[in-house]
Amino acid sequence: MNILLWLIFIPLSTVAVLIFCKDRRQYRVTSAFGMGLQLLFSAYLVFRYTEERNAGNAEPMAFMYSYRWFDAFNISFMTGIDAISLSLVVLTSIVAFTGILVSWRMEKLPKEFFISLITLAMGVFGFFITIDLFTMFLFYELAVIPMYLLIGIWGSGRKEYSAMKLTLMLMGASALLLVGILGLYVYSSPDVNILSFSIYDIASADIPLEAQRFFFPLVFVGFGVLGALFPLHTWSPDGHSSAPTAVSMLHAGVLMKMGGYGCLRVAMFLLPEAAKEMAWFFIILTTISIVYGAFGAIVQKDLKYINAYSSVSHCGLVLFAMLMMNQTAVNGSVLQMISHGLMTALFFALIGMIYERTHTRDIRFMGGLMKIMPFLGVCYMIAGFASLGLPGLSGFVAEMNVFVGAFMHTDKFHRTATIIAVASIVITAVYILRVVGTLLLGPLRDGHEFETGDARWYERWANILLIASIAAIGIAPLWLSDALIRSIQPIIQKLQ
Amino acid sequence: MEQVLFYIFAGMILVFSVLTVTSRRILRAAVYLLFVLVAAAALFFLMQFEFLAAVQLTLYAGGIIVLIIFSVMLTSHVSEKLEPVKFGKAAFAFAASAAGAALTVYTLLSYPFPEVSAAEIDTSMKRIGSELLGYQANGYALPFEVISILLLAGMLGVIIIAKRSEK
Amino acid sequence: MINDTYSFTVAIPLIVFFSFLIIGLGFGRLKPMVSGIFGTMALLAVTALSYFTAYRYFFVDGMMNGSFQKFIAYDALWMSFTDSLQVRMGVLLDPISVMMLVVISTVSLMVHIYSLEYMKHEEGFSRYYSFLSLFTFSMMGLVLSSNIFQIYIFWELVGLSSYLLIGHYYERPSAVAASKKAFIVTRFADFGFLIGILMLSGITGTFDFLKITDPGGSALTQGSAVGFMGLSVMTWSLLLVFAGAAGKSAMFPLHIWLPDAMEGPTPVSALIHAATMVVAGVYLVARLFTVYVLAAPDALITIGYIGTFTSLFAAVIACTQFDIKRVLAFSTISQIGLMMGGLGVSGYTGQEGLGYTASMFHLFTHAMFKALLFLCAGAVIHAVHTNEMTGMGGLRKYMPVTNFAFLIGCLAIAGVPPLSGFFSKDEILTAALEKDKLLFAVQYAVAGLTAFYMFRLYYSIFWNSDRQYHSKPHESPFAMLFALIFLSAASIVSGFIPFSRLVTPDLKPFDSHIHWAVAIPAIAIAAAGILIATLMYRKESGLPAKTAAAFGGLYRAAYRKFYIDEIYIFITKNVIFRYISAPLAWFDRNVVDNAMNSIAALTNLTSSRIKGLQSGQLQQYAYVMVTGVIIVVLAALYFMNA
Amino acid sequence: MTLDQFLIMRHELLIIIAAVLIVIVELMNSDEHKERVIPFAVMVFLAVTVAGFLPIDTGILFGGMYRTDEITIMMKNALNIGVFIIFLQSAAWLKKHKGTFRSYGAFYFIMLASLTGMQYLISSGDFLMFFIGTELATIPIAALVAMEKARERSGEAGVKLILSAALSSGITLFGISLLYGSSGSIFFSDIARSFAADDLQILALLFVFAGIAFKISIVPFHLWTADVYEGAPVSVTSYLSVISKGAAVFILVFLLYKVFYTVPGIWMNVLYAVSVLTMTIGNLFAIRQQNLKRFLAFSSIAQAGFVLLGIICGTQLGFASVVYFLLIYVFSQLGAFGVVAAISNASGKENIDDYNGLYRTNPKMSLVMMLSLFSLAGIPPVAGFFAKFFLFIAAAREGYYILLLIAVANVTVSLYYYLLVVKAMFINESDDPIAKIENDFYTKAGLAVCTAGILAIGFFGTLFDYINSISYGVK
Amino acid sequence: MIEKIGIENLLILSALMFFIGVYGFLVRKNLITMLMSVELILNAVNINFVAFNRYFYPEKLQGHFFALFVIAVAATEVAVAIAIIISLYRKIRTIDVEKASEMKY
Repeated sequence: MNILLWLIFIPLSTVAVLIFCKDRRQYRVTSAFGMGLQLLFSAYLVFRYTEERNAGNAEPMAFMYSYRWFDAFNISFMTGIDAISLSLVVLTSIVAFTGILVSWRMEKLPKEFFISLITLAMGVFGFFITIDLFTMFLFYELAVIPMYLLIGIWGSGRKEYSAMKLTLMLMGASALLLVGILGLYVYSSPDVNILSFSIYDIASADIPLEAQRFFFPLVFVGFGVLGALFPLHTWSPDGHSSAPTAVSMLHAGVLMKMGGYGCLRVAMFLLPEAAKEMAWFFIILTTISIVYGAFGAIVQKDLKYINAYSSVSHCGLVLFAMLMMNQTAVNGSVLQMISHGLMTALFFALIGMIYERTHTRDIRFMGGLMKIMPFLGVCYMIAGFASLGLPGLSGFVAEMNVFVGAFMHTDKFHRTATIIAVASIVITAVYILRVVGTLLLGPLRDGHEFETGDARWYERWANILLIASIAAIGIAPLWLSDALIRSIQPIIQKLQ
Repeated sequence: MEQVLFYIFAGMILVFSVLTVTSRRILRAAVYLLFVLVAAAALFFLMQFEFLAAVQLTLYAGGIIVLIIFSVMLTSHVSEKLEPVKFGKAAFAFAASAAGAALTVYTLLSYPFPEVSAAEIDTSMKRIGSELLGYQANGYALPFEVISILLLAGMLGVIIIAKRSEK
Repeated sequence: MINDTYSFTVAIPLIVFFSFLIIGLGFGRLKPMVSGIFGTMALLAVTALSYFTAYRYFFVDGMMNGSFQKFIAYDALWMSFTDSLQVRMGVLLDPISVMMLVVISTVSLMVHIYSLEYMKHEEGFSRYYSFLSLFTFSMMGLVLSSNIFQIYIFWELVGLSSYLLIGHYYERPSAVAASKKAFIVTRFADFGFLIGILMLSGITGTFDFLKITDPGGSALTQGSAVGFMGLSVMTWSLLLVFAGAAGKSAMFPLHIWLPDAMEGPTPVSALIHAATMVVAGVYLVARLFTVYVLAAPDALITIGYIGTFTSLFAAVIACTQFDIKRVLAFSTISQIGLMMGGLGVSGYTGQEGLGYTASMFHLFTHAMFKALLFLCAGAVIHAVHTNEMTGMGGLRKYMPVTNFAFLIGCLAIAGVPPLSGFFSKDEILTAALEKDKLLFAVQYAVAGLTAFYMFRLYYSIFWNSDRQYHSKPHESPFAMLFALIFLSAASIVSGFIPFSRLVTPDLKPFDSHIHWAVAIPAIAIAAAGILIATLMYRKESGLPAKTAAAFGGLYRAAYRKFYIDEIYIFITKNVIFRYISAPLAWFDRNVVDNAMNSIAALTNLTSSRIKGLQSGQLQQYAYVMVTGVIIVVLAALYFMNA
Repeated sequence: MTLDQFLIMRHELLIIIAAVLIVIVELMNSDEHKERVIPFAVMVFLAVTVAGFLPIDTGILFGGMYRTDEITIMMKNALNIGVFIIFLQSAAWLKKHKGTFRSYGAFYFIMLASLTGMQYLISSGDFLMFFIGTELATIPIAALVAMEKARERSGEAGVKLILSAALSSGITLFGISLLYGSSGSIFFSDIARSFAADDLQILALLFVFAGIAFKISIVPFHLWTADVYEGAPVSVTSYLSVISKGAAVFILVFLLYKVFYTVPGIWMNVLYAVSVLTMTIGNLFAIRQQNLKRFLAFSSIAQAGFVLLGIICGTQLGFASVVYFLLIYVFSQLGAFGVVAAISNASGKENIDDYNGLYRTNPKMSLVMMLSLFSLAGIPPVAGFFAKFFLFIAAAREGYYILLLIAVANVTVSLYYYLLVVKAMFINESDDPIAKIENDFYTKAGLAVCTAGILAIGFFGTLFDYINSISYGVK
Repeated sequence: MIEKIGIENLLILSALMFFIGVYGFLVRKNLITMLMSVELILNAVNINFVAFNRYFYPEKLQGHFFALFVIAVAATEVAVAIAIIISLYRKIRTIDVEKASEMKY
């Protein structure tokens, strides 16, 4: 069996085992075991990948695997990874594992919860390892749909509304995407008999500019919605705020990255001419996204909303960087995906833990939590610092790559956009410190209403795992960035 | 002579058709329909389809109309007059039908039909019988059999509907 | 130039970093005092190393062919943006970085020792020490940076540790607010700094200081083209870099965070907000001085003006404040303004570089005496439990050593010979006189004001009449006094260091002498300031109130710090919160989001509008069917056939 | 005529034999034991279904009136499977309505007769068989629709069905008569040969199309659908929505591809327009439904709109996608109807609101329902995703991007209402949820077959490849 | 006859009859009269079949047989329809088509 298929097989068998589990203990142990295994496996995959590269494998994708699926359409199930997808796979497995940990005490329908959660994760894994658009699309939708149930059943607040909105907007986006993908398929070869969904087949095809102009917006917007592209981001605040903790983590941490990844791997890579031509429009949108999300976050009162808007801003940066179309910026874009994935997962995990103890997410009703839950407080601060781009944590590395890359364009338009984007670091500082200041610091408020008790062991480990990853990237970014650059090069070459 | 007969029958068909769909007394409408059917049968005769004409008379005029009349008697009083049709509804329906008719007639008339064939037609019972049971080309054994299933199924259907259910 | 013999210097930041990690990750399980001692020991080692480095650099092998060399003592690739734009983690040794090593390690060590007593009874003692270590690490990293990006990285870390330390008393809302303000204001400045870095690296194609500041290199000649609004790209980028420096060094109008930062523990104020971090801006300008002076003199003179104005502005405010730490804070701002002013009037070669040398000199001496003053203030506050000078008086009887140390600090800052401040200030004034009379005049006035407000402070605390104290104030314990004494000594002697032989812009030593033509008037005005202060504050009198009344509006404005804070609050609270963010959030919820929802609503509406189609009437169904056929036929025959 | 030739007609013959056998068995049993007919019918029909898969010759019988080829047989097998599932699902209903039925045999016979009609319809080689097949498929079913005499709606539905069916067959017949007049034959092959695209012939073609469109419930010929589906007993509704629709789609493709292939421009344009209308209107109405049968009716109308996408292509792939879609549609729609039927039988509840909290009481049925709905909505990994995707690929290959955009927008809308049902079952809480339902073996088996189909079919690429290899395009 | 009477006459006759039937179907409120209109429609079709057969294609009897089967089917249809109508009548005591509209929207 191809090594990559394990990434799907492990979650799949976890789900299978879960179906036969009997009680809550078994559910969570099985899930944690499965996802833990997945985490170990992806670490092993990193090792194997490095080995492969060091051995001189210069193919764009390693561990290619192809299974002929539908002859009539020339559809194959193709997998392969490069550093970009591999790092996102690792990210996913970290977030999924921690997601299981923070859901340790899930009371309501635990079996269904874990099954849905792992199915979602499976969709994401599948998405990242496939290199044909058909399977990619399949996994994309597979990842989005469990979201509906996860938010609808286990969510809070206006969960039904949010779940429906989220699902419809994402599926609507995927509908656009579908048309785009089909267009790519049709233009993948001049010979109608060998049309192909394979990304590399399409990449070598010569798609006429008119067609690119039509399909690029479809694909880019299709993925962009998932990447919270302004003004189609509104599912994100509602969705995140209503979702249960683990789901917010997976969603903001991983699912939204699928958008960015898709924009890069599909929209930009396969439709380079149109990308170059239309970049200006999307640069404007993403620049707005960045600043808009940050400003939006300033006045929010609900912790999750703050974080959701912050995600809009940060994910805007991902797309923004990508559209700068040079190696540094794109590298920054990928780094930002990983970094944002980790830190937003950490944020949501912490918010969930705090909510569990204080029964509110409204920062106006909280204060001085550092006193009663120092561990969580410190973690929250670290997450905040990562988010506002403090050196030593991953956010900084990513942002700097983005800004340096973006600044390489010397014309006024790009410069202006970049400067506006850079300004977001200030606004980010404002809202992060506002939250930290009101929530954690200051005098303890209404302490008697809060359940005391700092993090439990599984919560500790979840946080530590995430923080360690964030710090690892922040302190020693070179190995990751080097590996990424090698994989980014083919994409950049198309865009030059 | 044939011309005259044709126009008489054609006129009958049209007039009674109109009466069928406009008469406010339902029983009369049924009788008008009978006239239409009979006139149609007459046209079949004129075109030398005696067998078909006979079937038309027995099955349609004899069977169906009787069925209809019975059901009319079952569901309404003989003296009952239907409410007049609402004008709007009638106008819309008329417009649609007239448009359809105009369209069809116009299209029909503009179509270059082939020359009328001079060949005599053989509608002898023998031919009809053998073709009805033939299973090669020009044989109608298959539809004949299938229609028997239809009749059987229809009959069963009518039975289960008409039967009173057990208490 | 790579010099492996200095590679041990990389240990200087690393030692403190590990000290931070060990204390910080000690998971609060370390006994507080263990953390403190451990941190202090680490610092001791670092100080020793720093002194050793300074000794070797300045007196053994730093000088070659008549000029000091820039050594790259350590170098590691950290991140590479492109093949040429690489961020390296390195150690750059040149006169100013070595000098800064000495300053930082000295003051930091003193503060560590001092805090062992001062913070003894506080909660979060371990946390305090770990953050002190973090700060020292960041500051060391900052000064040793071999490239501008590295500086930026540590710049941010310094900001972080400042944030953490200001907010040490995190349960106190004012401390939280102050720390937030400090971070955000400096962050705002860093925004400019970052853009500046990006532009500068864009022009020069490198981050590397050695390449950027090489006077013969190509980097300097790039970017002189007129870029935007009449200024060259280079000027713009350097002005933006200065914006970052101005933020950290609390130049007008970004100074507002510094007085508030006094919410932190007093030793922290001494370390960060007087001696080290706040001069990082000066250091940054000095670090890029070659570029400023050779490629963008406009920018440099701007710096001079801003610095000098700030120094006057802050000095005026300092005269009116009553919180002793605030007075010191404004005094710090004022002195840093002087340093900036000194840089602004400096040239590059030989004697022309006097401003630069003087500025660095002043930085050095100021670090000593301002740290001293703060620590003294800390001792006083420790003794009387208040910050307000109205709550103090007559303390000389209770705290003789502190009194003495404070007096030394005051004399030093007032520029009374032969204390250190005199020498450094004199050089700045000399340089200004040569370059720009206006700047000189202002700086001269500042010298007088400085003497006045410092002695106002001194007299209010130690003389004047006794107050009602809750408990009898007593002299500080030994650890604290040790720091005071050490720093007093440093304040006295450091003026005799021959700076012009060690720290010069072009790295070639030159001779400088005291210009009595400048020095005598300066001493005179300082004496005048002291005299006035003595008259007004030595004994309790109505004089201060009368004077205040005489100045009227000016006094009130100065007392309210010229309403700069109010303006900021207006901008943040009203403009950003009320007129940008809140409407934006509203817009998002009600316009953008509603647009999405209204698509759904529209669909539903359409759905209910057309429900009449499905009326349940068989004949209507038939009608639709028939017309449907007719329409389809018509369309097919007459519209599609073409 | 030899036995071999007869074997070509194996599907129809077996069904008729089965029908007769069932009636005989019923007659042999007394009234008290009439449930015994049910297992017998199921077994016999299972045998018939299985026999349908045995290798078989293809060819032409009765001088061209009857013809088969591989894809026709494929379709017949699909229909057989569908009816088999319906038999399973109707068992509970039959038992419950023991009083209504003097004889179960009649029910089975009518159902099977109608199925025979469908099979003759899709095997027809001339318009006569086409016509008789259609009528055989419809008229007896109308009787079944009106069968639940206790319910007024049942009668109303029956009336609506048979009268509008009569009108539509009248229109079709008129078209056929004109085709006959202009081409001189009622045989498809002859008509195809002499079809000259004159106005009259196009008019005739469209009249015929209207009749088939009525069966598929394409807008604007769809209006009867919802009322009839709602009024009819659930088993009959599922029959109408799956089997009769499937057969009609198939014969439509056949007619367009094999008979009227000379004028693709005309019917493609017409189909384009009605496809847009069908998808949109079906969806817009589905949104507002409360009754599940009605809801599924409109959803099935929208599905028909998607099917047209494949037909418009006029390619082999298009045809293959259509057949594949129909095959999967059989399982998905019957899965949904199976649950509706089971719940309706047990509790009489058919409204979406009644399903609130269903998952707590009947998790398995809720899951089946959810999977079926997801399959209808086209969500991976269930089979419906593949079906819909392939239709879209086929359309994209012919360059219908605008139509595709409309279609995908409709998919999104459709997802909304499918999710409403999912929401009711899984998310909404209810004070009075439907009590736990103990299903009999037949229902369980029926649902299991559907679920297996929904889950598995999509993954077997060979199946689609096989269908593709036996399909054909306009050329 | 075929020599004297043009086929157009028959075709127009049948077309008119067809649409009269359609009109009847659309306006008659009584279900049974609607059924009668259907009979008109079917008869119109039959006339078409027969006429075409007689005029153009007398060699084969396709039209004739078609008409024959149409009659047979029509008979079944009427039988079933009437059964349904009567069964509905039993429940709602009317055969007014506009009353049979409980299901809508």
